[in-house]
Amino acid sequence: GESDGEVSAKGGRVFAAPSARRLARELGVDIETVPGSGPGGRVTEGDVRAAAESGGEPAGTETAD
Amino acid sequence: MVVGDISTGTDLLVVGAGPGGYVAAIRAAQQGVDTTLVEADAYGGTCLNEGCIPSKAYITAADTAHGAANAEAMGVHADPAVDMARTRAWKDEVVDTLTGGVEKLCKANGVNLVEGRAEFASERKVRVAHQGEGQGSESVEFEHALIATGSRPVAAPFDFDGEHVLSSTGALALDAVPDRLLVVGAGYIGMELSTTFAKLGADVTVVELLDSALPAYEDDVSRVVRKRAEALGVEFRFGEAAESWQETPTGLRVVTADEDGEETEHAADLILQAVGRDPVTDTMNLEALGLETDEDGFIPTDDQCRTALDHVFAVGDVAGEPMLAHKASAEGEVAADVVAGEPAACDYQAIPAAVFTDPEIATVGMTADEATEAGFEPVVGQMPMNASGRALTLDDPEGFVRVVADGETEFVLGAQIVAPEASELVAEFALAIEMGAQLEDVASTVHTHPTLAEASMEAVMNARGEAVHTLNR
Amino acid sequence: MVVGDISTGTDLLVVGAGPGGYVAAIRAAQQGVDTTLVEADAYGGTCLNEGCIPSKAYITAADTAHGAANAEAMGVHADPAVDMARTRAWKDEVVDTLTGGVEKLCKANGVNLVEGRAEFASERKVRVAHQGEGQGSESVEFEHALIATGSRPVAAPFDFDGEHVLSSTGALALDAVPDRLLVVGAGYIGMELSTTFAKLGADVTVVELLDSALPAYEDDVSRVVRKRAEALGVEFRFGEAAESWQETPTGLRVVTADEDGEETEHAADLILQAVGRDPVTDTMNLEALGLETDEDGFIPTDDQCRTALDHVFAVGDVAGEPMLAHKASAEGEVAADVVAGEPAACDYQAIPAAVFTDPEIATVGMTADEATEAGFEPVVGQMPMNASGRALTLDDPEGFVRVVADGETEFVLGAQIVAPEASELVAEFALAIEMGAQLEDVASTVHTHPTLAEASMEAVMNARGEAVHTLNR
Ligand SMILES: Cc1cc2nc3c(=O)[nH]c(=O)nc-3n(C[C@H](O)[C@H](O)[C@H](O)COP(=O)(O)OP(=O)(O)OC[C@H]3O[C@@H](n4cnc5c(N)ncnc54)[C@H](O)[C@@H]3O)c2cc1C
Ligand SMILES: Cc1cc2nc3c(=O)[nH]c(=O)nc-3n(C[C@H](O)[C@H](O)[C@H](O)COP(=O)(O)OP(=O)(O)OC[C@H]3O[C@@H](n4cnc5c(N)ncnc54)[C@H](O)[C@@H]3O)c2cc1C
Repeated sequence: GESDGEVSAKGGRVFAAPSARRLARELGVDIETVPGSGPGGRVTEGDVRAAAESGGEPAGTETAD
Repeated sequence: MVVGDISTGTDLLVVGAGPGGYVAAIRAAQQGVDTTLVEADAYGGTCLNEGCIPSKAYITAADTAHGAANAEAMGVHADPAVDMARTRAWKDEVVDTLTGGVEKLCKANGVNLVEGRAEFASERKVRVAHQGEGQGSESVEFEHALIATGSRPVAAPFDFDGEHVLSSTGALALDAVPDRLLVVGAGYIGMELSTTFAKLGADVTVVELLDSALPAYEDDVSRVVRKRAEALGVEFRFGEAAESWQETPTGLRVVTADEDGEETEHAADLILQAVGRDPVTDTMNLEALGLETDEDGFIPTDDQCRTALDHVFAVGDVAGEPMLAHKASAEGEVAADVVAGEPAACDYQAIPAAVFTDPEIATVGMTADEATEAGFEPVVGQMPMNASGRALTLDDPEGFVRVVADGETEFVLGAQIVAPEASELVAEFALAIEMGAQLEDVASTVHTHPTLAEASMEAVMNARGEAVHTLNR
Repeated sequence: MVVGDISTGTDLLVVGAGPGGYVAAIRAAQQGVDTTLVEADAYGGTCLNEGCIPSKAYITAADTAHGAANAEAMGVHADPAVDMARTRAWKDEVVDTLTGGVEKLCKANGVNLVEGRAEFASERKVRVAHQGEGQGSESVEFEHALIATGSRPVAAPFDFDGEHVLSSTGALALDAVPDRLLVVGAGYIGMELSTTFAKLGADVTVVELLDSALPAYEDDVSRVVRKRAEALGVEFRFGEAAESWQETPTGLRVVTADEDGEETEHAADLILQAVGRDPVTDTMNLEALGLETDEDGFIPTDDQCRTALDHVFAVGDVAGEPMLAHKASAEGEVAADVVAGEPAACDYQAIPAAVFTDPEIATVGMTADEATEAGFEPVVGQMPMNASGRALTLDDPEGFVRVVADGETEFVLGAQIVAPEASELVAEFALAIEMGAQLEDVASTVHTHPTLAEASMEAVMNARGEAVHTLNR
């Protein structure tokens, strides 16, 4: 995965509302790779859409442990 | 009357109508999926018939009686008597209302209900043997199957004989309070029932192999509950394994052994064995599907609740820990959505868990240790219930609310609550965790006075060094 | 001993140690502001001494006794007796614990405490007359002042005489339950106390000018509480104004009149008048500050709690509706932060409110009508408590949870709850509103089973047309 993905996936967690996580799945975006612009780095729906438009990494691409 | 073998087809076959199965079936039907739900026993599964609901009904009765009997401090004098047969009948009414409701909701949503035991005949076909003589059987061909067959009490070290050694199921159907109850296992079911029976007047002894009550919880959490149980007269025997029991003229004699093999004898009138639950995978001929279980007996699934077979899903107790009704339902919804073609997944960040002891325990997300292990540098905030105005007016000021957050971003990571209504209070933290809320978000939310939920706010403020009703550390 | 007039200086002078004043003082001191708190009567103000806390203590005692006396359905037989003098003593202990705690917390945080009545002498100076003979007085010069003098019961139509006509304060200090209690006013204080005294065995009549109980709430919300009160034996007289009362050989005779002037006589042993509360602005010589009150008697403030004077703030009941303790505290925190130089403001989106009747009511944010008025096209979701497993196991399945959201964006806008523990359940919705959560966010949060909070989730799912435990409309 992209290295900036690790910022939002700290501690194995992505901080994003369920609605944003669902949107990511719908748009085929791996939310763990989306840089968050919300408070503390939270991933917003807008971030997910932006990632989708810029051809973000497709969902299902697991980040290796 | 259907006699002999008829054959029908369905998009989604659901096996088991517990909170995993019936929720999945209703959700799938709502999404337009042709759904058939097979249940061998009673709608609502363990949860409604012999688990969550019956236990909470007894707890209410025990609390009502015990609460009034111990309220002299607040000027209430009462000497309540409990008629357990009536309590049981009331519990049965509650259960019937709810199981009847489940059946009605399934029908109203268009779920095809089939009563009987489902056994897979092939990868796409199941046979349902109807109950009772001459009821015949039925074959159902399916596109997708969802296995939600739940779990059953572990029958070890003792077998259940329905008379001297009971499982929780048996204990929740008693018509009288035993004089001396020996409980094997201090997990959540053992502790809920020990507390309940102690309040109802039984002499309760709890035998637990490990060295604490509710060993799944942090020490300072479980300690509050153990102390309260001890105050109710519950005697704990930690580090003892139940070995054998026998009848004597004066009741049962139970022998336990510690790790050095040192034996102790306990007298009892009844044994409640609550040492855990095993997934049920032996009722539906899994072999015909070619599915295998893991070393713990669970059916492995992915985050869409899919098994090793693309068209077969499994949810609830049979699909792994935590074995909780709401986890079963949450998975059931996901599986139904996936079958309906939605991009659903079990991506909830946390599954709360509650123990309905006195006081209640509820937790969600990470403990401080777990947060550290996960790579966070956690900050912790705590509010003792004895500083809560609401807890004092409830005459129930023990326990605390604790919150765990990431030190850097202040994202809420978890909460541990041991307090009255803990099971309700945890809902706010669960939402905070799912939303990616920061401590400040919870602290800035105005909380109603006087409520226990204010303690949640205070714990959060404490984590930020700005608690008003406790000293900040 | 201080005799005569001494003079000190302080950064922030706080007048009144209720939940507005003491929270502001502690918060300011924590921020390093030199803070002096003046209280004429008792730490904790109305809330701790004669409001929220005492009322909730009596409610607990009444519920404990009444609950046990009415639990035959669940097999509990009891005939409790309530010793009101003891109940009162217990209430006093609770109050003392909490007021003592407030005093300790103030000291521990470095707040200077001054006991006495504060009267402004000039724009920067206050005189505090100490209580008691020969205690002298004290002048304090201040940079900033915060007025948190609260409110008092409206003495109309009747004067309070402390014997026949009591305010809530008097009712919360009774040593015996009156046989026949006439309550004037069916607002939240009147309804909480009517319910409590009815449970304690009084014959309660409620006289209300308007045509419903709790007229500030939607009809279907208040109806649940009125019905329950009626089932407890409370008699409602709507559309009647209390006109006069007199003593007779057999008790009090109270005369009411309807809008046509038609009079009715009611017999009673005691009158509790709870028709509202007036802001307290006449105790501190506001004139010396040159501050004026608005037509309702409140001190006008902006969103930083600042009055017309740049260096004077006002919070809590004296600063306007809603007159609630948590609103006072929330404002107190903001004012303290502003004085400390923080960019704070009262920008919370919603202030929850609870009524501790049977069942409880709690609301937060907008009703559907309010949402429509505000320009939203609201969607509404509802879950009746009789479909809640937890409510059934509590033998308390009346009421409902309702959620209001924007139809377009699904942002949560409000919730109306009438249900057991409504006051606790509302916390989750308050957080949802503050976070800008969408219905989906709440629906996707796993809720513990079996809890009342599941009803909140179901209401939210119902609003989305995907409820499992009710039929979607
Ligand atoms: C005493 C007790 C208290 C509990 N308290 C709580 C609590 O407070 N909160 C909580 O979250 N959880 C609680 N639990 C756990 C909870 O009951 C389970 O987690 C939950 O019931 C699991 O749901 P499920 O749908 O996976 O399975 P189950 O509820 O076990 O349902 C499985 C169903 O499948 C049926 N079945 C099995 N095989 C077949 C077959 N071949 N054909 C047709 N039907 C079949 C069974 O008859 C059963 O009805 C408690 C459990 C117990 C025992
Ligand atoms: C019966 C009852 C039940 C209630 N229940 C609830 C409830 O459940 N939840 C809720 O949110 N609210 C409840 N309230 C309302 C709540 O009590 C008030 O909203 C809250 O106390 C307001 O806080 P405050 O700090 O503004 O003022 P107060 O609490 O009224 O405190 C004002 C303080 O200022 C002092 N003071 C006044 N003048 C001077 C002076 N010149 N010098 C020095 N000191 C002075 C007074 O002695 C008093 O201590 C209830 C009220 C009543 C009466």
